[in-house]
Amino acid sequence: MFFLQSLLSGILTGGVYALAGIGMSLVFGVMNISNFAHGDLMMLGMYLAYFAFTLLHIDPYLSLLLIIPTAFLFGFILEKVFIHRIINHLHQNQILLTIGLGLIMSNTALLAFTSDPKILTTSYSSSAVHILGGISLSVPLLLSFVITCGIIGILFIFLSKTTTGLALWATSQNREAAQLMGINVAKMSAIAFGLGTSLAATAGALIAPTYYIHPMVGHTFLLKAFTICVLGGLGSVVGAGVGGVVIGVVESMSSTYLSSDWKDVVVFIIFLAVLLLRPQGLFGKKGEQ
Amino acid sequence: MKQIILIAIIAGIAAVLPLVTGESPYFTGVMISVLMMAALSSAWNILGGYAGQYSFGHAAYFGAGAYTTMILITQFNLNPLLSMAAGIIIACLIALITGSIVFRLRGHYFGLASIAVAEIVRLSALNFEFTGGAQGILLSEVSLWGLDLNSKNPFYYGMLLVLVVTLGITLYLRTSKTGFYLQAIREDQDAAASLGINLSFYKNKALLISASLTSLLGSLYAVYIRFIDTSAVLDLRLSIEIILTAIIGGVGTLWGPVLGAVLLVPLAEVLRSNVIGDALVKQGLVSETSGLGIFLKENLAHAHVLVYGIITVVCILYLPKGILGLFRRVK
Amino acid sequence: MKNKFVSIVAAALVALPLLAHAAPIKIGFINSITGKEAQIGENLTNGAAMALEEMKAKGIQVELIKEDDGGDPKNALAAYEKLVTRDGVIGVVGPYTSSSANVVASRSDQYQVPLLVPAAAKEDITMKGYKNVFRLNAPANVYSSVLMTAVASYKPKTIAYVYAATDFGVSTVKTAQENAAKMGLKEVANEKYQQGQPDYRPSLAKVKAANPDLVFLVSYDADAILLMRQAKEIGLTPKAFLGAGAGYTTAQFAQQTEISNLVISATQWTDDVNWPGAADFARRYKAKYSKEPSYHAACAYEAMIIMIETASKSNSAAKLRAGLKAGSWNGIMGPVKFADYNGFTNQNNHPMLVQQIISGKYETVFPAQFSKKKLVYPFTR
Amino acid sequence: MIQHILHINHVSKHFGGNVAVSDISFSVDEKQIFGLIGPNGAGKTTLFNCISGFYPVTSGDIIFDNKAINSLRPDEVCHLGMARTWQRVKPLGSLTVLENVMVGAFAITNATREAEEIAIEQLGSVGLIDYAQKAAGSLSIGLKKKLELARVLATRPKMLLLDEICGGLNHTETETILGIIRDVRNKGATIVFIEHDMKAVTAICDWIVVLNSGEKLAEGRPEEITRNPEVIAAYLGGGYNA
Repeated sequence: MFFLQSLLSGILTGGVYALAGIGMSLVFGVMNISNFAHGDLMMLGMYLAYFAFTLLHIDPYLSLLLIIPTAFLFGFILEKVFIHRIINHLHQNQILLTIGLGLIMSNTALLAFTSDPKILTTSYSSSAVHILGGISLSVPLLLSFVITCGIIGILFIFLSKTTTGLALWATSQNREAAQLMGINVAKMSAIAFGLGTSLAATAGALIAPTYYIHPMVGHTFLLKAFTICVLGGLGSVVGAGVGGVVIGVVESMSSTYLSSDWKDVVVFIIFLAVLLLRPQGLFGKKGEQ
Repeated sequence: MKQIILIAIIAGIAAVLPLVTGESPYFTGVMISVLMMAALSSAWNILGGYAGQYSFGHAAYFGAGAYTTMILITQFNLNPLLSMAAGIIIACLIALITGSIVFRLRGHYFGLASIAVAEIVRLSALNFEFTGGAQGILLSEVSLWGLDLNSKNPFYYGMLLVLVVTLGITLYLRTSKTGFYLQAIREDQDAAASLGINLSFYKNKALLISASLTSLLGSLYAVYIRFIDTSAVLDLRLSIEIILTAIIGGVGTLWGPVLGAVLLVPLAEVLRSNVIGDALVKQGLVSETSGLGIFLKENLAHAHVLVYGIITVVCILYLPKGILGLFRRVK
Repeated sequence: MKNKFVSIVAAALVALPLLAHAAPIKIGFINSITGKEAQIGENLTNGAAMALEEMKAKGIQVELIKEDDGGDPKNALAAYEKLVTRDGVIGVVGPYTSSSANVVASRSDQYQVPLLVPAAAKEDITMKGYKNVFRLNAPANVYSSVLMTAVASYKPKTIAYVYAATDFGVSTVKTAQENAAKMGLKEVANEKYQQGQPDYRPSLAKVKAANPDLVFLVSYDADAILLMRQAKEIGLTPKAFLGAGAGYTTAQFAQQTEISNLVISATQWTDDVNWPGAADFARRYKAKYSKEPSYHAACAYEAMIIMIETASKSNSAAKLRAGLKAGSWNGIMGPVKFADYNGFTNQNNHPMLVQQIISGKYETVFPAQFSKKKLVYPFTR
Repeated sequence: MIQHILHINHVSKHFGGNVAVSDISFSVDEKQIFGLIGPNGAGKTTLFNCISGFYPVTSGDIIFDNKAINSLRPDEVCHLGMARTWQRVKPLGSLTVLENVMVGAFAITNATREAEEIAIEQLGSVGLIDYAQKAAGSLSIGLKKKLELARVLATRPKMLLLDEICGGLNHTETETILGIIRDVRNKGATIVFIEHDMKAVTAICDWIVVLNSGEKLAEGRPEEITRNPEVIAAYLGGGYNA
């Protein structure tokens, strides 16, 4: 009973983590950049969902239709203005640039929205369905999970069936070869960053009804998203999806059977173990250093 | 040789500075922060700048020094100097464990793994009892050789000494085999290995030197401020501040980290204490009730991390070699 | 090159205070305007600003110099030293956080400039015998004792703790455990959590399985709302939820009626308490900032009133200290007197209040002499 | 009596399911100039990486100077007296040319001054002395190849592994490099070449091993190899186009 409750709630929470991880993994795969602003992009998604709900009275899940294109555009512009300039720089400079951009985003949000946490309360915010006598599943988390699965499905079809998707895929496999094949890799980078941003914002919007919204919230999810990426294999979409669920379950299980204050330690130890024993991740490309 | 003289001159100026400015705890306090950040950033620079191993987890060594020292002083009443030495040993142990994990990894993975290790150290300090957990450690009384440890001067000179030692080590490394080897590792690890460089030995050597100095600074800081908790000495923000200081000053150079600290720490203090806004209002240049006046007085202080972010982005995009690189180019 | 920078910086730091003209009497205010505690810091800023305005309106002129510590003790110390050595203040209100207050308090006897701590809860601050440290609010141990005294008459048998892994969280639960032992309460669950996590369900499920009479919570951020939402989801229904920490005392929390109804919390202040001017303060605060005042705002307001009143009658730090030590006040925080008792020095023996949320509104329910309503027990959904 | 300095004994290297090098054996004599040739993808560089310690072998033994070196790290192999260059040159870009060669020289000395002397001497011998203070990253490809050579020579190797040292060079540059290599051999070192362009090295080699698809195709003197029909077929059969 404990076990099932823990497992299911871990899987549901993990679904949202997965979405954050996939966005980061996509950016990493195509652009070979670790995006430290990813958590702050999630934060922006949360505020978008919040304002869509309070000002325009749009349900947070419905507001995704608005958030996805807005965030895509924002990411696209961000890439064109800043990120593309450092695409061939050292990793550490890329990391620091994205840290700088993240600081700018979170502190601008702090000036604009103040540090008061915002709570997005919908009619179903704290409702749950009960199954198997006693196991309760959060309604908003269930909805988020279903939407996440849908988005991952659409993304998968996009990457494997459309021309742009295949070009993205090719670029992530081998940037140089893709360029030789006539793929406009600069454009692919901008598209990947746009997609990554809109996935981050979507993850933010999905978590908003069950979480609180604060300018500095990105930090919490940044390290999780990295862990998920590494676990699944940097650059692997499917891997990140599975990685997210795994992390959700590990957290949930360690809170149940160990102690909730050590659960992050467990996650980081798994992270290091994966780096050492299987650096390409569970689903990563072979032979990568 | 020129550099040795330069270090001596600057150390000399810094050493007499408190005598010139007179007894001013505030000024000395800010200078202690400058010297500490300069030394931290220089110590990081040995590993990050020369060996090219960007550690994003140096707070772990700072915290190891701070915690070991505080625990030994408060619980075992050990002499502060011995406690600092013990701090170095603990930091080196953590460094060896870290090194054995992260130095097998390259590129993105190295940076991420160093964060993970530092977070494990932070969370452990937060969860264990003997570290004071979330309550931190408060030190009421400490004495050493009858020095007045309520005064700032012992810490000012202590930080200065560590900075000079760090710069001295950096200078020595730069002109010695180890320094050449570290730079070779930074430039190309495969080429370095093929030229007979034991990668893991030299990386660990750089890490141990860097971690020892960082730990020493953590110990000094702890005894100076007399209260530590995880958010003050083990936070990821500290690690990132150390890197940014080096980057903005000029990474992989002797004076870059020092320059970064000399510029950034006072800048942060000026923004924090809002002296610019206050001075403008007091001089009557800006009306206190005008929109600009209110912005300067109420909002500018909120913006100091924002300013950090902007400086970082500008530096990476336009001054990848830091501010020192700018001067070099002009020359 | 570098020495030039040093000298410029040195010159700037030396020159800046010269810009200040001689002003009447100066008071410092150290607060967390940025950083993790910025949200609570804003309440203190507002409360202090109202006090300053009112005193001005009464014709009492003081100059208030505001400093931000960003929640970092190092900055708090720099701020205090700037205030006392550069700006020449004769008294300082603040800092907000316990870690900052601890560090600054330990230096106050060295500089002999009194520090009035408005809202930091750590017991240590006034337990070290510092002559220049005064504290208005009740320390951490009172949070748990008042809450548990309030429900003692209902004879609960078991208790579970769910609390943030912070200094305040850990110290409050420690004193709660001592009180529980005295009351013969059995501890059935102890769940410490890291702030900012999205999922507390596994911890809450453990608590639910232990079926406690009392659930003692410490949260001081929006995670209070998260915890209570998830508690409702999994159907955790004890006889009472006891909330310590600011998370359970915000208007935002109360407005979440679905989850907050009947939650009991400890507070330093409420707007319906019968202390002089409390209701009036709440009204004016609401009119000015268009939100409910938190107890932090009230603490900062009263601390600032006391500081300004006393300072205006003193022209030196020594006289101010004597004035604080000798004086007594009776304002929105009730009777205030800085006394030495139970190992405390210059501690206001502030009676904390217990409030309960009834249909989205905080009602004072304990102690009886300060309250109009009666506690509702047991908790029902 | 001729001494074998390097034995390759039934060496195989697999990457997952791919066999890059399969059961290769040969020996290199002291002071020989030895050519390891084959079309692209023949496994030459993989074999080099195994010999120089960058890849562990899947099976087989590598004996250098009477010591098994299969399980040694690259730096240990270097200290035994075997130095290698890289097909894609690896200059230490932001160091000067002199400093690059000093890094090599530090393999045999701990003193900075001595390393500098060795480096200057070595730069002189490859004709790079005028570039000593230039950043290594700014050199042309021809000069970078010379720098690679000077850098490994500064480690005073008993044996040099040269991976396509002449690739991308014009005729004069190739001649200069080959001249330097002859000098080095005459001073007592053994040279192992990798080339995929047979013509470049046949003239200089004493002995040649030809690899194709990870296997040894032939070995012999240059004149024998150039006439060997299997070798010709391998090269014509797509090797040049691969």
